[in-house]
Amino acid sequence: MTTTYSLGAAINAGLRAAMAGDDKVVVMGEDVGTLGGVFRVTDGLVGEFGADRVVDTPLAESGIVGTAIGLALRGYRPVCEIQFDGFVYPAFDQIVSQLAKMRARSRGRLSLPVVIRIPVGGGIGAVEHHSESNEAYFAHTAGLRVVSCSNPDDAFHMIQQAIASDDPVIFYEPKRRYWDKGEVSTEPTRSLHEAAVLREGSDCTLVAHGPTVATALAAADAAREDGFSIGVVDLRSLSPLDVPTLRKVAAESHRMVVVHEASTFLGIGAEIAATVTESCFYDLEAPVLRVGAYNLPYPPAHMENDFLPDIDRVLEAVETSLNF
Amino acid sequence: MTTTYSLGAAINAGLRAAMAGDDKVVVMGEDVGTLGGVFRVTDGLVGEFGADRVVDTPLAESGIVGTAIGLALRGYRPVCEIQFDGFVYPAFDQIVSQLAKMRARSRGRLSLPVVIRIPVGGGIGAVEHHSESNEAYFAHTAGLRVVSCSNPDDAFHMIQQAIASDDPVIFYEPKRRYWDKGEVSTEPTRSLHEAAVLREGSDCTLVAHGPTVATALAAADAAREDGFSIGVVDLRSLSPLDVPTLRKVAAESHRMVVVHEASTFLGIGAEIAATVTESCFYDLEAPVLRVGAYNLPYPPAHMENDFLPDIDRVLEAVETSLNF
Amino acid sequence: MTLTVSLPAADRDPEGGAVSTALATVLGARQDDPRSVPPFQLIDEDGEPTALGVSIGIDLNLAQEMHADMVLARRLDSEALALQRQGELHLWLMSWGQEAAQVGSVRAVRDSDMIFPSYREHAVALCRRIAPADIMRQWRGVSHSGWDPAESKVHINSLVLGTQTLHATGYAAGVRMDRSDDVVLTYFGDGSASQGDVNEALNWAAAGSLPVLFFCQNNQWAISTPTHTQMRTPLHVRAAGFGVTGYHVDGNDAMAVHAVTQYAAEQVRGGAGPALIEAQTYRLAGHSSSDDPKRYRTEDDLAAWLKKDPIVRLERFLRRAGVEDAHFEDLAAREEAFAATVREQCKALRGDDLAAVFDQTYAEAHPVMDREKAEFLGRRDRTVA
Amino acid sequence: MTLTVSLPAADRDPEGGAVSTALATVLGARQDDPRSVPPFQLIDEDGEPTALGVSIGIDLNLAQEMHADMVLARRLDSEALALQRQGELHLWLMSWGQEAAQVGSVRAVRDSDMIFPSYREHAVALCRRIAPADIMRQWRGVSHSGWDPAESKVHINSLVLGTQTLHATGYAAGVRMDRSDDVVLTYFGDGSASQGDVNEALNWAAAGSLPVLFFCQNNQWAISTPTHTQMRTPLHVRAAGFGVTGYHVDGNDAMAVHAVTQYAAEQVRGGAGPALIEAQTYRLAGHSSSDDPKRYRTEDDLAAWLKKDPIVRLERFLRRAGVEDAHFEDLAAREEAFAATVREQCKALRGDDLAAVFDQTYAEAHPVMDREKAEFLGRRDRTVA
Ligand SMILES: Cc1ncc(C[n+]2csc(CCOP(=O)(O)OP(=O)(O)O)c2C)c(N)n1
Ligand SMILES: Cc1ncc(C[n+]2csc(CCOP(=O)(O)OP(=O)(O)O)c2C)c(N)n1
Ligand SMILES: [Mg+2]
Ligand SMILES: [Mg+2]
Repeated sequence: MTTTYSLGAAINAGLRAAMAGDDKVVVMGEDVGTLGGVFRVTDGLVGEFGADRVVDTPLAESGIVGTAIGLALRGYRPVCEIQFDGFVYPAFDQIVSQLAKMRARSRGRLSLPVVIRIPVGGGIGAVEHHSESNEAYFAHTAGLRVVSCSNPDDAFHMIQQAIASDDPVIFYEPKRRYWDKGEVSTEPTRSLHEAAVLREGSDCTLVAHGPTVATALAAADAAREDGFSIGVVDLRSLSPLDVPTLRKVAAESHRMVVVHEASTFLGIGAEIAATVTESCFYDLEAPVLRVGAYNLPYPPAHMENDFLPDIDRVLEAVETSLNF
Repeated sequence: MTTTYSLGAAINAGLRAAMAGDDKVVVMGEDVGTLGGVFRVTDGLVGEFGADRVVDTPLAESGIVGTAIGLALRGYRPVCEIQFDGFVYPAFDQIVSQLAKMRARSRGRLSLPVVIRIPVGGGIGAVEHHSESNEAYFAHTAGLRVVSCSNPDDAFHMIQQAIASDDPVIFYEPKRRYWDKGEVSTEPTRSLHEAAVLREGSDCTLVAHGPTVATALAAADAAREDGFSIGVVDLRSLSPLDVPTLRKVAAESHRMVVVHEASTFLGIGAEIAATVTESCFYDLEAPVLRVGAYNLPYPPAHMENDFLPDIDRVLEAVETSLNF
Repeated sequence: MTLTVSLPAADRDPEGGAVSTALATVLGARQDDPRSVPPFQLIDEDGEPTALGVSIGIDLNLAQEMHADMVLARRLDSEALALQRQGELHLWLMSWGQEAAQVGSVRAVRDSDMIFPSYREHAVALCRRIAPADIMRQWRGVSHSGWDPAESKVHINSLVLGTQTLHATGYAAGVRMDRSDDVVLTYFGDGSASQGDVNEALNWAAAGSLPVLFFCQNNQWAISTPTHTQMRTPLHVRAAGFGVTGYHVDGNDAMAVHAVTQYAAEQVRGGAGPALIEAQTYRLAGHSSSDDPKRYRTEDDLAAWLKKDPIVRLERFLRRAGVEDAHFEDLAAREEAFAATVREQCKALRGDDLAAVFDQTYAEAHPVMDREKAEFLGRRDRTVA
Repeated sequence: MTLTVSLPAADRDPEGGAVSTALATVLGARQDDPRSVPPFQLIDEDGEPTALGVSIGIDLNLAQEMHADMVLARRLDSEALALQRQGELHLWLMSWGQEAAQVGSVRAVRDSDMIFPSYREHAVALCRRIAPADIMRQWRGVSHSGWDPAESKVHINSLVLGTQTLHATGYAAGVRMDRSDDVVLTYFGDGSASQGDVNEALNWAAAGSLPVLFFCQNNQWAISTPTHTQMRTPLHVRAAGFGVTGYHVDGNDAMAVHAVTQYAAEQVRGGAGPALIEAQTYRLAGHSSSDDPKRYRTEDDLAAWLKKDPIVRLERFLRRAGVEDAHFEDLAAREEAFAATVREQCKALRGDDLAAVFDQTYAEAHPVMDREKAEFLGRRDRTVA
């Protein structure tokens, strides 16, 4: 049985299900209550679960994550919303030094089942600090799990899996896909950290996550019209990476192009390129190429189409790869 | 003419020279004045330049970087000390959203010549949060420059070059090498962002920076005894990377192993592997391999020797590379 | 023009120097008192001078000038909102209702005093003669910042809430090292006051006795979150706790804001250490052009505050003081002309090409910038060709 | 044993419940007063009860117990410092001089009240029956944390200054949701008070009226930085500015600390909202075993504070109150036995192997952990072989 939801509504439904299923689940953040969040992802939850479990917090990101840690130590399972990607940095210390490390530093005694939801990426014509892709910071941080959903079905299931996890999870939501609709199944088909092979391809595989999955699919379709068989993998999990799947598609298609919105320099594409090359050296006919944003601070909205990787840039990289 | 200095004393001398040469240079941080810093790197400066220019700040890292930005906007050139690597995160927002982006967001009007000095890395038996290698976070951030010195001569010149730069520079100091002595020349031989080829090698090149340069040199020496010609490159600059030099040594030695103390997952080695493979695909006889710390939070001191990459692990990787 | 209520503050220095001694008597008590006080007011909601207003005196010329500033600022808001609806701006954050707080404060410091704003200070920007085009640039999405801070002495907007208060504090440390008597004025909202940075700044400025004047527009909301969710005590009380002298003012009374700011600025300038002014005001519009305030606030709340509208109040005062229709007619004409300029300037705004950003990110040569700029130009030219 | 000064607080509840009404009269005034007050004292530097001490009454049994706790805590310091010099510990942070602040406060809350410490609270840990081995573990470098917080209700040490205050605040939010009457006690230093996190915590706890008791040991120094570089006003004044009731106590007077903490804790427990206690004390040793305090502080400063030594003071009081030599001889014997235990436990401490960390980093299976653990074990076994 499936239902059609927008991606944002699917997360809302996932949150609702998680809260109904476990009364220790608490949603917290700026304007998540009455307003339902600036993207309405928490819409209606305060009415259903009350202001104790859907908490409009003071305007302080370090406070949000820091108090979430305290709540988790008391036995709760907080789900924090960071209003926009660019506002997670005041909480960086609490995330990398406390949230990520608590389990190891307590010798495995203390688990922190905290989820941090971050609407991520550009493409919505937003002002500065509202369009950033900062997944690499968290993926580089041992002790965290980092996931990125790209469609309503995953959004619905992955948020519940993230909440169910006893580890801290950074949960990325592709804000320019919030309004995209899709079918949502009642049962998840994959575990949280499995990549999804969306298209098989024998000439080259595109690897994407979150907002660029749609870009990769469109590029694959365009290339197919020109007679090329291009695979598409949706990473879904950025930390840990599903290396077996990446290895398998690399071995089959011999060429790989990673597409993401973050800067390429030390972006997740760098790790994928390094890892895949290490394990599939003789299978590759070309180096793993990366298509990302230019290595600039996110520019003003009127330039974002030039800045973000688009189908043309993906196809350009595929062509470079095929010509190697 | 050269003089012998420890690495820490060389930075002290470099700071002194920069302050004497430009009265806009201001040193600031926790305990940098009377105490001379916990590593004594700023020893004696307050006596020479006064408490206005060598400022013991309140205990607040966001405040240190935030006020340094204000000082820079007023025409000063602040050099901030972060007491230990693990305490830079409260300043993360000020660094990545303000310091790094100010020039681009002001359309090139405002430059922020701020240096952030960070004693970095492990190996001194320290407690938690005092041994971290977090260069990848900053190297991934557009708008910053990130450098890492490994010996007294570089330390002396690079700190002055960093202060002279009109861009913000994250300046890493390898704390376990503070006491290592070496000759310091009066004039710099390299610009700030050039890598140094310390050994030429035809079988494989080791690429390191900061504290692991000495490890790489020792490993190269050991391999030489076994008849292998192993090159060593000291990166010196992590952002930007000196790609031409990396390309050249990769083309010459056909094999490369990157060694650093940071976690390998999305560590600087990933970027080097990806970039070098992209540009030297046909020159490589083996994938670029990475030797770093395990992907764990920095463990308790009594385990650090097992945790940190040592000569054996470097040689193991060289062997793997040679056997490819 | 006949000025029936002529209450010039006898010893007011047109340069913004000295302040009325009557004022000093009232406000001087704040220095060492950490307790809450009711907001200072000179003109009440009906436009009548309060007893204090009468005793201190109200400068009618200043009132007229500020009224005009406020009218234009509000017109900028309504034009910009309309432009946003037409798709000419991506976003607009209204200062509607907060004009008195902004105009009253910025006019009370010297033009050479540096300002570190948040993102809603359009009226401040206008008073500092920043062109509407430069104010709208950022919200049209063509640039991240509008103006040249070297000219206007207004730093570019901060969108990461509260960060600017630390910049102001550091700048003030520089001011002191320069042995200058500049004051540094920084604006922030009631919501932003919860951020660590703002509190670090209050503490840092106090510990260093730096010349910072913190100005909080308490507009009762941070998007949908009311002030009482953010804090338990009024902000002027919190400031005093840090050793930052806390003033409390009716932020919808332009004259009161001006008087308090002028007094506080002179104290700060004279070396008394930092001060904070909490101005009680109200965001009459939504948070931004994307916001729907009906989701979280009552009609009653809004209605109560509409009665305190700072422009209506000052106009009433001026009319009672005998300012004649002709003056308001002139102003209405200026307003129309200004509105036309706003529309025109907005539509004419063009941004840089992405190519420029590769040159603007670093001050010195950078190989990644060079390589990627070349790549970008190659792509752009292929697309154009 | 003859108790010549028998001043039991008549209505003191051994469960830590009610407090003396005389005390309530004195301390109750703090609730809404943001002004500075001199530190509360019950026993003066010569060991004489103050007038307040006499009127409120001093519980001699408690005084004796706390004295013993303090003596043992100090002995832990001197043993640990010696062990550090012998290379048995990597680092040690002395609580020397701060024993009264720590013992007095922790003994005034219930054992079920959760504590979020900073890193210098060894005396607190001992009072919560944490074994010396577990206290030293971290400083020997064999582990990042010593004890099981579920048992001791003391969270593991925070070395990133101030972060624990937010954890305490969040934990307190959970306490309230659980409809429990627990109080959450968190310790931090005067230097840490400059951190954004501490101020966010004060504000958050106040705004939410959460049951947090903030306890600042103002030991006058943050490494080499004196308190006046960190702040302009005493911390209990700052707290009041946030709406956190601020108490001020002589931190070297164990009985005063106990009385104030007990009073404040009951207020917090009763729903009055958060409180902060600023205890004036002094770090008689260097910052840590690596520090050389001679570089930054004068002999005079130290000498003045040595006269206020909290243990000396309490011993004087006890002797005046008629506690006889035999008691102190017994205690000395206990101390020696304890010292032997400390040395023994320290030397016996062994840490986990790195292999364990691969299992401790994530709660659930993680492929990188699996792969790297196998790599590590392979290397280790090759080395061993
Ligand atoms: C660090 C940070 N967190 C969150 C946001 C998102 N945000 C933008 S405005 C706003 C509310 C600001 O309230 P206030 O400080 O009272 O200013 P006002 O909008 O009322 O002028 C929020 C939460 C932000 N811009 N920066
Ligand atoms: C965030 C952070 N910055 C810097 C440090 C380094 N450091 C360790 S202790 C200390 C001084 C702490 O002073 P205070 O809070 O007064 O505590 P005390 O040592 O006096 O008990 C500093 C600067 C740290 N541990 N954490
Ligand atoms: Mg507001
Ligand atoms: Mg201290």
